[in-house]
Amino acid sequence: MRQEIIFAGFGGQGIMLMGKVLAYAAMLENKKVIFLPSYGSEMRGGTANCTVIISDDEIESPIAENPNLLVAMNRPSLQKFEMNVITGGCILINSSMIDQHTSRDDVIKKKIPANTLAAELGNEKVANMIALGSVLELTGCVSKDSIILALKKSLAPRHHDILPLNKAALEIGSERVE
Amino acid sequence: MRQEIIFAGFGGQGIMLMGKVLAYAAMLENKKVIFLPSYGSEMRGGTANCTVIISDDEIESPIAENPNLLVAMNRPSLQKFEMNVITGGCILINSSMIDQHTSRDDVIKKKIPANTLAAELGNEKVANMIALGSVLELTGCVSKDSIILALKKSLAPRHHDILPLNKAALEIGSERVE
Amino acid sequence: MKKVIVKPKVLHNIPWHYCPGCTHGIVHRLIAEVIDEMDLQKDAVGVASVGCSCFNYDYFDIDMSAAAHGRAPAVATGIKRVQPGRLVFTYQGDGDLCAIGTAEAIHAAVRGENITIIFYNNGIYGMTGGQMAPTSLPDMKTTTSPYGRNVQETGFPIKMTEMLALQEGCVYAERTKVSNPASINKTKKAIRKAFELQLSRAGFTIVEILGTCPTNWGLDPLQAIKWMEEKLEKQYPTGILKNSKGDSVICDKK
Amino acid sequence: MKKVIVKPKVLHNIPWHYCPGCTHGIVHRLIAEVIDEMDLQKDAVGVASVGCSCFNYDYFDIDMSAAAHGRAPAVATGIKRVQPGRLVFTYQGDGDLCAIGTAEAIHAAVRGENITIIFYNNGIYGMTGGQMAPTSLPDMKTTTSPYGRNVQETGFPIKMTEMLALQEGCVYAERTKVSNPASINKTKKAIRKAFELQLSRAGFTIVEILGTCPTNWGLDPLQAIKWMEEKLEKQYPTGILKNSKGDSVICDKK
Amino acid sequence: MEQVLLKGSEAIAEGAVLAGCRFFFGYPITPQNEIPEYFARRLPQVNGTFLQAESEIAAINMVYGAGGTGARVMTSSSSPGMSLKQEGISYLSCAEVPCVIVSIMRGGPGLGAIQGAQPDYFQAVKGGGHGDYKNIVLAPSTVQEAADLTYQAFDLADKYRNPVIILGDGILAQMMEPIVLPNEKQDFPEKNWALNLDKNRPRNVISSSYPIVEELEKVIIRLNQKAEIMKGEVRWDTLQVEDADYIIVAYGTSARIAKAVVRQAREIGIKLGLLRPITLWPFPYDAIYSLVPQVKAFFALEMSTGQMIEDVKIAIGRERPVYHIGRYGGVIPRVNETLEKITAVAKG
Amino acid sequence: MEQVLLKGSEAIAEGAVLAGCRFFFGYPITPQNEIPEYFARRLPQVNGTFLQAESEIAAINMVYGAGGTGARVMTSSSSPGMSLKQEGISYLSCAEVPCVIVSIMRGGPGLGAIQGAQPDYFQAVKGGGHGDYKNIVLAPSTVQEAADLTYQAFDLADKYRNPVIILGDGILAQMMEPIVLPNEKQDFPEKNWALNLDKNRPRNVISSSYPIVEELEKVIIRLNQKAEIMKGEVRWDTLQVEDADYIIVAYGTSARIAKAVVRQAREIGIKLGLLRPITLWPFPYDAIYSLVPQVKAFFALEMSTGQMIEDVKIAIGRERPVYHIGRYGGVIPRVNETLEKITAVAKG
Amino acid sequence: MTKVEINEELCKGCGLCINFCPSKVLNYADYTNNKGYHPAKLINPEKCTGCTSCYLVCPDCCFEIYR
Amino acid sequence: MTKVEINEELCKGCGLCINFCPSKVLNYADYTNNKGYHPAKLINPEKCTGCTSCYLVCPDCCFEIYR
Ligand SMILES: Cc1ncc(C[n+]2csc(CCOP(=O)(O)OP(=O)(O)O)c2C)c(N)n1
Ligand SMILES: Cc1ncc(C[n+]2csc(CCOP(=O)(O)OP(=O)(O)O)c2C)c(N)n1
Ligand code: SF4
Ligand code: SF4
Ligand code: SF4
Ligand code: SF4
Ligand code: SF4
Ligand code: SF4
Ligand SMILES: [Mg+2]
Ligand SMILES: [Mg+2]
Repeated sequence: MRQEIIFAGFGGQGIMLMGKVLAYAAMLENKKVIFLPSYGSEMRGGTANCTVIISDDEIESPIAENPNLLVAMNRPSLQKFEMNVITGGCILINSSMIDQHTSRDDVIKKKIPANTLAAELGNEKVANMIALGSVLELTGCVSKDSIILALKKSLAPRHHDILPLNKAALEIGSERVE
Repeated sequence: MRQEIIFAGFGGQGIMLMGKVLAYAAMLENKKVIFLPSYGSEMRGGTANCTVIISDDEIESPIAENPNLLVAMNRPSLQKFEMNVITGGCILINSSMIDQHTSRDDVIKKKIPANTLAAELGNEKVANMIALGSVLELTGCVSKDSIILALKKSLAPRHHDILPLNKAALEIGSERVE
Repeated sequence: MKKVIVKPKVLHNIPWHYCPGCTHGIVHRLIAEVIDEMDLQKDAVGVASVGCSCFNYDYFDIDMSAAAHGRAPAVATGIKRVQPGRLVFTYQGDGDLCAIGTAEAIHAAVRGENITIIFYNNGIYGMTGGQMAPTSLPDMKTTTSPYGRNVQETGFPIKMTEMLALQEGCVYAERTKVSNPASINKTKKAIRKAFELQLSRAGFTIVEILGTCPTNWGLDPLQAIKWMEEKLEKQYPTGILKNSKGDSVICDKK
Repeated sequence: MKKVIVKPKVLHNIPWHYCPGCTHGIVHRLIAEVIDEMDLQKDAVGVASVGCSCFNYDYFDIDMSAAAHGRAPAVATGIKRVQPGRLVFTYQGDGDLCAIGTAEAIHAAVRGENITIIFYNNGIYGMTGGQMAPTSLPDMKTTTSPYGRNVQETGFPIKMTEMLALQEGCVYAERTKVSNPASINKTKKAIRKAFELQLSRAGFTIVEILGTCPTNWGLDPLQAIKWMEEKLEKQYPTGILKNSKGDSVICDKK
Repeated sequence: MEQVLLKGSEAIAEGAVLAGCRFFFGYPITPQNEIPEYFARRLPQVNGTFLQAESEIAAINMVYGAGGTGARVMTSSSSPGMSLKQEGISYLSCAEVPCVIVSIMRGGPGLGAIQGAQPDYFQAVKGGGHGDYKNIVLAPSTVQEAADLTYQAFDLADKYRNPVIILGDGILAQMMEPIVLPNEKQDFPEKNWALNLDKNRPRNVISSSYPIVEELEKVIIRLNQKAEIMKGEVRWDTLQVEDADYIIVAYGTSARIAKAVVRQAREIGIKLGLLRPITLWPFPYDAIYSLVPQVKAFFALEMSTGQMIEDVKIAIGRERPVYHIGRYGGVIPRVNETLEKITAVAKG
Repeated sequence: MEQVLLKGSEAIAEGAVLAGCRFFFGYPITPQNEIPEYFARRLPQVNGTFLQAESEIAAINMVYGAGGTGARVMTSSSSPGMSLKQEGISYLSCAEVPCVIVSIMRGGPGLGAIQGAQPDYFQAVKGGGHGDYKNIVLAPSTVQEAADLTYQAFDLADKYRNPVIILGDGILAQMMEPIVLPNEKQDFPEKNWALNLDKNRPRNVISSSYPIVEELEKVIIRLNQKAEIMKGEVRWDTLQVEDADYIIVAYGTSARIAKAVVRQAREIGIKLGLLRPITLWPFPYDAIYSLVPQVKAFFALEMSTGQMIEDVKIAIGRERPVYHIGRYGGVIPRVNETLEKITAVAKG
Repeated sequence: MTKVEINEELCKGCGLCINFCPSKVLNYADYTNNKGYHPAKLINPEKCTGCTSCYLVCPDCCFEIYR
Repeated sequence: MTKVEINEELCKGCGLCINFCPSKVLNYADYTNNKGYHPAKLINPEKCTGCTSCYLVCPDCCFEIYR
């Protein structure tokens, strides 16, 4: 099994965190994993993206050459990356921020109104965890528990009070993706 | 014909000038010639030396590997360079500044009391030209006229009044070398 | 209706890559306005430096040269020596000018090089992600001073413009800020003054402009403006530091 | 009979390579005397720079590090950060310190680095054969200003020690000369003061010492001493420029 | 053996800390800022010193000062910054000051682009500085190796009293992988050549100045002899070379892509193997040459227009063709485009 | 055709002035101080500008500024100073700013010694700076050639919009020989890419910054294609190669010594020839390779521990042995010791 | 009479103009532009005095003012 | 009573000590040392006051003074 996922959006949406937490969870499950962020002047003006590759076998090239999932958290990200997804792959759209969908018809199209649902949960910041919940649902690449454990291990104990919220977000994300 | 000459002394004795004027004169006689000064921190503390190679044929290596004449203008110079002269070569000593002679017995030993004679001429500064006169006498590598012409060409016209003195120095040098 | 105020002519009509609320853009516009007003579009050469503003050669519609990090004053010197009649200015951040470029700036001032440095001081390395600059404030947290700038270990903020003003070759040094309409107008006047002195071949001129970096300060644009006025300006009081072709000379204020 | 004055213990007993009458030797001896008197032979590390004094690592019988041209303050910083208890000083010429080494010196001062710079100012590049330095006097003829230093083209002499003194991290800056027994004694006191402040971890200290370069000034040793007092000192007035752990602070003398 | 998820930069920094490195001097530059930033957080915790210098030049000269005292010390930078350090590196090599220098390559020349690339091979391996000198150059290709090789680099540096360079690229520095960290080093060599305040020895001098040419020549000969001994540290890795008709030579990130290419080539029946130099200096000339008899052609896969390929050519002579494959300026070679180029040669 | 007696440094400077160079930015360093000193005297006489910069780094960046306006401009330095210029040289190459850079090698590494040596071949030829770039490198071996090649260097620089490096050593710079100077150049190319105040064209930009990697890659490919064209400028000289059993490859001062060795070798019956690269980049690979059939062994005579020899190896492959002969750190190889080493090989 | 135009696509929603408009003419739009920012918008155009403060403080040169 | 000793081999004949000796104790020797310099020499040792000026100004550390 091999998953190549692109997370893309703008700075402040917690794009890097989505990727890192997923990678951490994959490590906890003893999978091979690579996380590669975009960086530098690309980040001025607010775009941010990263890729995660999860595999049972050695990951050779660190570049996601055949991403099977794009998580587009805002409009420019969709435009930038939609053509990269392999035929038969999937594009997950944050429908709170993006009103159209991809023009590609050789991919599976999925939607999650991440910001709306996050607002409903009382904290727009967890939109990323909602989208991540959808990712888990769509790919099954790691378990929700691993994600929670990853969050727990990467957060200082004084921040552990936000874990329940994140757990809820993950669950909503996996339930409400369509 | 090929001459490899080392001029050595301390700064202020006009060592570089001896070499340069000789090289210039050789050029005026359409000979092949190379002038190579020592330079840099060697010159702190006052030592100075240079080599001139004059030849009818192309001069390949710019290094005087087989100097046939050493002009030692002070004691440390003699000590530094006496072993470099080829067998059968010549060592010319400024006997005003050096009270011993070389210990080598496979070279021709010559003396000129350059400073004393220069003082007699009324200007200690021309000691170098006196020694150069001896060099011409010993090697015949260029003519005195060429040296005078070289001096003339390399001095600004307003300094041409010193030419007669230099000419006299050259002559004394060639006459009095022993 | 008459166009009263529009984008200056010497600015290309493309969006800028700066973060929301970053005041680099204001300073760019001011420079452009002055060049427009002095009708110098064909006579000006800008020297871009390395920092967030490093792509500004794309923004100004004038001859531009993009210098290596810190070396803009040397590049400007090379240009000015060939074309002494042109307006030559550098645009440099505090990292560029006060760290790696210290020597080049100081020696341009020492030589009285007829160039103008526009010095954008936001007390941090913006471009590279918020590292400490020599201009960072005491106790300021940055990515390379995560426990706050420790003055015992890293010293006090550098007095850069003061050092430049100290040199005889520097004829004009003013520190301004771009935190509100009034200070923005004042900054424009300072830039114009520096350019005029340069064209009269008076010597080296510098305008230090306090600006923001909301992104790396971790503040929103308005908070950043406030922080600039409350904290940055306290360390770096605005005013004329030198005006040897004019009158007042305020040097070390301490 | 008692030995009253002999060559200091921390000087190796070998002849120096300096030209006749060059005052580098005097300054070396003074440093050595202070180290002797403060009993710091095993605690001192000297950092040699590049200039005529570049071989002085052979002369001092203490740990020495030979730095690249201009970088002695950075090298000293590296040493001091590992061994904060040691006396770390650099010995730098005006070319080394005020030209290529400008940034390293200024930032050592900005950081308040606990090191001492002994700055030998002879207004010229001695080692390389008499080129113009940033410290060369207006109209001074050197091999690279053969028609005299043109202030229009090359600017006025740099105010280096003044710039260093301007930084908060600099606690002590004095300019002295070595032109006669009295000024030589005064210089020694300044060196001692700087070393003491360093050991008390007060911050950055510098002693600028006006010295001669008879060879490249084209003067005999005595004329050189005179020229130093008449010309060099006029441009670079001796005195305390900063003593923030003491009292008087004279900064920009203009 | 707990796994941790680290960026290449962080792995380098933590590897250094575990190897006893307590002093870091650097200047920010993308894509390696996470190295100084890591040290800025970490070193104060272990009583070490992180100091951001005013420039790369100041940083490398601080390394010279600190390394001269015998301390384990490191600096890091990226392409333009590495160019500025060249004078200092030449001094460090000549004065035999052990230290570790991390060069994270990005797209060049000039200001270039900040994405990962490999165009500074010549600079690191041949010596961008002046004079004859050799530094060991280690080229990690995974985050694990980034930690391990940095950890070992300090021992190598001390063993030979020589700078050691870690040559990586932006991809290596930025990517995260799970790794196992080495143990904290406890024993360190004595350094009686250092300015280390040992009151019982005569004073020491750290210098690279030899005004008398005959003395300098002796030093150079000695350094050259040391280089001959350092050649014993040569290291490389191979993948399916045993039966290979074709060999890719690649290091660092390129070697990872090459691995995928090897796998895919095998799938389509091309017997491709990989030789991955781990030390770029010393370069595994002999290992490469030993493959000549069995191999039809070599490929040098580099994220540069052709630098390491010169060493491959020196290794194999003109006996076999060597083809350069590369992408430049921060563009990463794709597995399939690389495979296509190899297929074109293999299928004639 | 009047002869003048000039130092190599002076010949370089006067060659530049006659080629229309009116701007010089430099910083003193032995053994090339006579270059800036000559310009300091000479340029004011021809309305040019000599400026002593505060450092080598400032100097190379002033060259970048002045060269960007289209002016003919030069800088010069020696080993440690050249190391400091590497970042700037990388920028100049990438931004395609024509200029002439003189590197007078001395004994290194480190502060080393100031006598002539050749250990900066790699730096000049392979690129001590970061990124993929190529500069033409000319290696004069006589004072006459120092003037001529510098004179031509300005045309080459303009022709290709590329820096050109003159690589000499302390011996070349310091020695005087009689030479004939070229004529003062009158016609100069138009430069419509420059910041040259032509009010009828759109504005120009001089930059080496390409944040989008695909754009940078295109630039690198274009620079690489330009490099392929520049390879047409390859130049070399030969002496008695026609019937040679052995060949010395040597450049600059070493080549002069090699000439004497060839003559003396012939006297004792060894058929030795000399191939002297005049351009070190492009290197005369083909010319050297073409000698392989007739030649038993090659010698690389260098005043370094072996740098150019790598290019000789690339040229000839493993088909013939290549022996390194050298002296280091400012010691000049002697004719007879060189001959002895060659004789030892030739006589088996 | 004054007319103020805002180039919404250049706007990054920083809010500086909104803050510095002395007449409270400006506020955020409730929609986002192509970049995803809520651009500034004239909510009380009639109150505008043409003081140019908005133009002066806007870092992205979004304003044009006509009189 | 003071004794001044001069290390003639270190002396470079710069004349500074001669100039700064307030009691005119010193002058050049008429011979040269091994380097070729005329070293400083005590010509009036009895006039010496032991003021140490010579020691202070000598750049080459040629002096030792005993009392
Ligand atoms: C030689 C070199 N060193 C380091 C860098 C990395 N670098 C790019 S921008 C920058 C600092 C920018 O800070 P500043 O000048 O304050 O500008 P700002 O981004 O804050 O406007 C640095 C260190 C570089 N490009 N080149
Ligand atoms: C990088 C570098 N640039 C230039 C030089 C050449 N250099 C050696 S000493 C020196 C100047 C010395 O002048 P100063 O510091 O004033 O010392 P002084 O000799 O006058 O005592 C220079 C430029 C060098 N060694 N290294
Ligand atoms: S990082 Fe800071 S300085 Fe750079 S554009 Fe963003 S806000 Fe402005
Ligand atoms: S050149 Fe000048 S500074 Fe150097 S030793 Fe001689 S007199 Fe002293
Ligand atoms: S011109 Fe003045 S009043 Fe009108 S919108 Fe702008 S800031 Fe407000
Ligand atoms: S100041 Fe400019 S960028 Fe900021 S909100 Fe107003 S119009 Fe938009
Ligand atoms: S001690 Fe004083 S009096 Fe005696 S010789 Fe020296 S200077 Fe003269
Ligand atoms: S001061 Fe010293 S070197 Fe000079 S003459 Fe006197 S003893 Fe000799
Ligand atoms: Mg900044
Ligand atoms: Mg000096």
